[in-house]
Amino acid sequence: MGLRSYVITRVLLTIPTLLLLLTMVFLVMRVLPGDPVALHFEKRADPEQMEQMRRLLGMDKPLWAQYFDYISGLVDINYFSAHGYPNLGRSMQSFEEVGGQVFSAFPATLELAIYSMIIASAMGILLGVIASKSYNSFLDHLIRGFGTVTYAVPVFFLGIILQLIFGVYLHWLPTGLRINPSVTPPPTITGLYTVDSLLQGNFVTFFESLRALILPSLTLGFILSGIFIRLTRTNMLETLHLDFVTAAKARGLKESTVTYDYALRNAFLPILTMMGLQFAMLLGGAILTETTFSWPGLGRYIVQRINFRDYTAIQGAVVMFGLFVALVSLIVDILYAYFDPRIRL
Amino acid sequence: MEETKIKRSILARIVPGFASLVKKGPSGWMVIIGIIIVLAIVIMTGIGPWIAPYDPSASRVGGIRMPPNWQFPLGTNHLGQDVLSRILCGGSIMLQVSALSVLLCFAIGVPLGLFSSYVGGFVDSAFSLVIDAVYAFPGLVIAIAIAAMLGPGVVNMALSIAVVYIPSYFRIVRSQVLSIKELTYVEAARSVGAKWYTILSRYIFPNVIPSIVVVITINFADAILTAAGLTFIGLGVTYDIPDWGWDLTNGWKYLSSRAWWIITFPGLMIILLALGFTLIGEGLSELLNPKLQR
Amino acid sequence: MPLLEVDSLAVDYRTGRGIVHAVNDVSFFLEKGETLGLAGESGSGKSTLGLSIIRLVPYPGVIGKGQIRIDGRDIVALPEHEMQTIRGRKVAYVFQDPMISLNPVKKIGGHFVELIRTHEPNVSKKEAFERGKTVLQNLGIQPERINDYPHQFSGGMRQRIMIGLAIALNPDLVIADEPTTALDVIVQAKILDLLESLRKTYQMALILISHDLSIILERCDKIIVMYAGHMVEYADATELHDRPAHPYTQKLLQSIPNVELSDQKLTAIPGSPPDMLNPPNGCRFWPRCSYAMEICRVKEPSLIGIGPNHLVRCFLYSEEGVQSE
Amino acid sequence: MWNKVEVAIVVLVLIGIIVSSGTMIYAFNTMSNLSTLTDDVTTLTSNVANLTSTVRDLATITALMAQNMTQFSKALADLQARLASIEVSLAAKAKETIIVGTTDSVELTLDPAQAYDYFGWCIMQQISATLVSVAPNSTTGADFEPNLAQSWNVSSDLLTWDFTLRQNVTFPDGTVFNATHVKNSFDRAIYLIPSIPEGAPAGLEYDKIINRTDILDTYKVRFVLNFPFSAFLGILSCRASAIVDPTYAPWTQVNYTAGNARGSTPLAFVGPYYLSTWTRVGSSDIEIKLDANPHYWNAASGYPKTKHIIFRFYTDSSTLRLAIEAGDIDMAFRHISPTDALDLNVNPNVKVWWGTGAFVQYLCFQEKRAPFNDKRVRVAVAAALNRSSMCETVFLGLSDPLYSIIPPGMLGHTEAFKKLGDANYTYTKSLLAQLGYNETNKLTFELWYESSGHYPSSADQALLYKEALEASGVISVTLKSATWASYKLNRDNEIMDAYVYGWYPDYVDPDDYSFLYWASWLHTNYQNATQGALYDQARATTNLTRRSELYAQIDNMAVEQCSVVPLYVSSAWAVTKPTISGICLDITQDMRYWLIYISS
Repeated sequence: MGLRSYVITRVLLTIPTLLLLLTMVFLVMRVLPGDPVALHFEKRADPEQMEQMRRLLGMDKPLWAQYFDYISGLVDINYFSAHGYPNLGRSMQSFEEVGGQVFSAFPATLELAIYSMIIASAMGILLGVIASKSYNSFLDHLIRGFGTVTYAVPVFFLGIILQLIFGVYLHWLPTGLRINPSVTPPPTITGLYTVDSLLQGNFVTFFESLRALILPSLTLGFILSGIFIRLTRTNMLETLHLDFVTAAKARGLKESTVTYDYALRNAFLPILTMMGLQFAMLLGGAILTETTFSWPGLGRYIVQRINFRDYTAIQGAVVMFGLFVALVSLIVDILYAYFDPRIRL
Repeated sequence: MEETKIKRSILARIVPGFASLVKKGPSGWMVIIGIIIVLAIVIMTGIGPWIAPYDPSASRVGGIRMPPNWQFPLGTNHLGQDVLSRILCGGSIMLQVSALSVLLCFAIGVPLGLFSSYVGGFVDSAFSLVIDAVYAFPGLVIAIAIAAMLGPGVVNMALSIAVVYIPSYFRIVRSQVLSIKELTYVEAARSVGAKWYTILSRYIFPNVIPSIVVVITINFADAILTAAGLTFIGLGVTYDIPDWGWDLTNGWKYLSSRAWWIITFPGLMIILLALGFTLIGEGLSELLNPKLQR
Repeated sequence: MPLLEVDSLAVDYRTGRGIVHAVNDVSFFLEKGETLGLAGESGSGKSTLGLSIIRLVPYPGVIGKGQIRIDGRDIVALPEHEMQTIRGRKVAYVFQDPMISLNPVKKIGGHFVELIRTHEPNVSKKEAFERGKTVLQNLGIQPERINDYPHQFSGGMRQRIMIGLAIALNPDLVIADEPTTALDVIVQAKILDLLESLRKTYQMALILISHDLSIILERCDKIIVMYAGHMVEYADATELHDRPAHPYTQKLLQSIPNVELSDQKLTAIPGSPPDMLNPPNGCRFWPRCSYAMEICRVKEPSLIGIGPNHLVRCFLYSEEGVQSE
Repeated sequence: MWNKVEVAIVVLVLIGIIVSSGTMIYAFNTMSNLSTLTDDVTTLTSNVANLTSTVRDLATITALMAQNMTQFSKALADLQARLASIEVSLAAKAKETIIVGTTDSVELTLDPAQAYDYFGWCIMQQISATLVSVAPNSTTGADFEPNLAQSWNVSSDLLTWDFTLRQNVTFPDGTVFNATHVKNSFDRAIYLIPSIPEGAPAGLEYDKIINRTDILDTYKVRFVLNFPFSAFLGILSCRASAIVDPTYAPWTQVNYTAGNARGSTPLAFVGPYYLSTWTRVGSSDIEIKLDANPHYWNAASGYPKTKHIIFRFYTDSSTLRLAIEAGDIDMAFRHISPTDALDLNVNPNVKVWWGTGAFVQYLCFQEKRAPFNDKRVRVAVAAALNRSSMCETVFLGLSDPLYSIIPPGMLGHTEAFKKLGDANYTYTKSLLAQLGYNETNKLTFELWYESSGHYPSSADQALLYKEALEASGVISVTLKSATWASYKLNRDNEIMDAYVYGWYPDYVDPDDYSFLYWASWLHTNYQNATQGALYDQARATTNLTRRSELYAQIDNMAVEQCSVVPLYVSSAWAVTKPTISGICLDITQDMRYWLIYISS
């Protein structure tokens, strides 16, 4: 079976998973204490108005009907093409389109996630390879120790410490926001400041947004790098001791060829899968990092909505996270198939 | 005979005396250090209230935001509370939450995994589909969402964390069982008409324990970090109980006024505790996975 | 000058629990086009010996002492990059398990191109590719399959490919480490015949490592029998077959089923090979030896000649042994 | 100097963790197997070899560098030149722009018919205009100055209010402002009340107060009220009374299905500024930019003084403080924490402006059930409070103990609650003793606080209250918390024994405070007809002495009843660069950005 058919089946397989995910989110959000609608009417709890609002939020219907609305709203293509975002219902606090808010907040999170993922994987894989090559030497143990510690550090604590050092004491880097306040942010094209500023050709904005990115993405990257180090190291050690590596050496191939083209390329596949899984964890960490660095992303949105008990908004944001993770894992699996010929059987 | 042999091997793997751990080399040492750290912190928290120099939640025992000095070795916080005393007593919440969540996960995840994978067939695939969906999801996001719904409190935090970690138990148990249940001695037991619960409890479960132990320790570490995270975004327990998570969160506000001691020490305690469990987990997983024992 | 000279070689594994002398005081030489057989139970150090010739003893093994001369040049102290030019070009190695000896994410062609161009940089990709094809043809594999991935071949096929890779640059020496153990019996013979023919056509020397003495007897000129890291007997094939001197060798021969003698009784060797971490004092074989004498327990026998290039490490043939009788 | 020490410590701590754990594991390895040492040596030697080779490469590279150096220097030179020119132009720009950092965010909308949050009103004040407004630096908040109305007079019965409007004021699109706009604005607000129950006009009960609005003439308008209302000018001066242009602020309900509940229409106003940019991400502000309105009626006298105001939004006060400290922003207003304010006060690079506060917090008791259905229990608890220590510890003295729901400086402010005293434990004990509470049988109840930062350091406050109450020895308090929305829900469900609440004035008048004692939406289940009557009397007279007497009486009753116990009144402060002038922090709590300018 060729790559194409594999991709197709994989995509088809994603659908039930997604459906499950959405259902779970829905249920979690619906089995809550307290009548959300009552919240809205602070001073004049007029039952007739509350009824009207229930109707408008579609909360007067039975649960199954609400569920149906929720799913059908999500897959409503016309709505999507009309608004540019899926129908995630309305905020209970402001009655704004949750879809719009979530989509406007998402790029910030995405940018953060991408950069930290780059840092984490680059650091992790590099250190992992070094550790495995100098197996059981001091360097190896040092790197492993580092990996273990990163796993035990609360992401926001690291963030705060970095703020303290580089922001408060050294004044090298900004301690918050996506861009220096004295600079006007670039026009929204992709929503990723670094990309937009480049598209706009404005290097001042580019560097400013990059500067602002350093600390948050480093924070997240560090925390994740540990897992990559461990994974790369173990896999490298396993592959490095596989026969085909020895065989390659026996054929007189160069050290570098053996390490990277043979060992790493084979060790890379599990690492790739891990990347996919880690993206989920990364997004979780992003919530805390965003709070630490005043980063106006989806995580901050959730936290803020929580204070308003804005269930629909939280639900929307969570769904957004879910969809994104599903997408990433899909891509990862396809890449996997692309890199590993055996899968395509 | 088979069975007894297994039993022995498990005993040899799970509760090895420190001596045998030492023999196991670096990974053994990691486990030992981990255990020591964790025990130390547990004991410290246990006797904290008696050895604390000041009432941890009494305000103005010293000046406000006093840097470390002889009277207050770790300084005082924004309410003039003694940081050292709060460190000594502040571990209880973390420990309670993580322990409770681990308990929940174990109580739900393991039986579910055993059952589903033993029964197999449609039930199994259905369960695994659901579990995988949860597993693939950003854990902290779920935890936060649920915690937000349930409101503050130790039990609620534990619950929200548990939901996130049940899948990892389920998965590990399942994978183990699937490999074990085809083994000859299980077949044999089945053939001589052993009841399914006998097989599960006497033949399969013992073999799953080692990997579960690893998951437990990792789960402990994660639970601690998650609890800290939840507290950080304001979903923690109420304020009058000393808690590292809270101190860390509060200290953050006074970062800008260079009061580094308010956050640093509770932060380090959390790291230490999590590190303890991580060390145990990593050590054990290496001991149980001889592929890395070169 | 002989192609390969191994001179009182010792290889140690420095493990966490102590030092293992996997190969101990082994010396032999090999002329161009000769075939040498290394026989012995698993763990007798024959693979280690093989690997040490291309200096790929796995971690934590190190060449303790002794020399390995290829064309008179000692390779033990050779810098790594020079070693790389020897491996594959001068000395090729065929591994035991073909299933895991090829890079699973690389096409067969890739393997050939890579190999050829590493050693002959001025060869173009295309040229190398073509050469790969011809090699495959000689091995009886249809050349167009050069674009397939390893996992698409059967075990026997893969072993052929491994051999192909080994002889692609027609080296002077091929070391085949249990080349057929992982394969089923019919294929075994085929592979060995292939090896034989190739060896003849390309005038290569061959070191055949196997636990199966019968294979070695029928395919090798010289034979080294190893036990617990020691070389216990060294002789020509016929000599060894007709006059096995060392008790261990005798036991090995008795354990080979022989089609002619219908009423032959097969005897297994009692006991099991020693724990290499703390081997017995004296002769390493005495615990399992039926002729064991007092001296065997205390003193380590040395190699003694008992005929034209026939060496044996046993007190039965030395004065001391006789005296102690 | 001593900062460096701290840096050192923090860095060391961090490095410490990593290195120590690394070495730890390493040490144990060497113990368990010594052979690794030999490995290290070998790797080391090989590394040295590599090093030498790299050094050689470096040498060659440096040689090449030297060759290119000349080109580099030239390029650098003109680059610097360009940068310099940019800086010059920027500097020129800077003088007419002020960047303000804040932790606030517009909650929802800038429509006067709906907006009811501090920052929404703050922005509206910059872009809109009302008939009258409170004079800057007013101490009582009761002295009004003409804005869109030039003059006014009120009938003796306080029921009809006539206003003569300012002429040739134009809306941004050129429409000329006249009486119809005024009538339209108020009629619209009242019309929209039922559909926007959370809106300000609803909260301020415009529909109950205003009977009708009449146009007497193009530039004359009359309000007829339902009952005599002395504080009506206060109402008119608040943002909910901003005059809007019907073409941009239609009567169509801000309806829940049409999508955009914000309904903000920046062009509808005639204030000193335009709203030129308003970006929101999620539902919080990212950037707000105000440009001077050239058609502003007071533009002749040089207002607004600064062309552009740009707002930047921070999530937490410490980040904001760091920003102003680093000079990223010109001004930080709202939610610089007391700690930071005091720190910055001694920092020569910034200037802290201190002002009077009108934000009050108070303790509510749930009187539906025991224990607080008994007046004596409430009084006992009130007497045990220790306001001053709380203010000292939590607000570092930047807020003042409050002994009347009406903040000091305002008409009718008293010290009534001083009667009960602070930490007056003897009194508390004796009172509770009557009810059978003592050291063994303590009075126990739940004290609730808001935990999502809606009120300043509410957790710390709660902790201090608990401490003070329990110091009496006869009270035991359990702290409970909820995030803002849940807190409100709990309040409406009346499940909280005692809870801390806060109040921001809509308009600066005792009339907007005194009713808190029995406000129905606080759900304390406390009613008192007499107090209500006194309150209405106070509304019905303009005689200030009479009014203050009445409010004093209300206070005195409140002390006996303790339905709601005032806790503290905050003070306000803003932090700016030293070059900024014209900050006015008076009792109205309004920041009037059109008065602010950069002095060279």
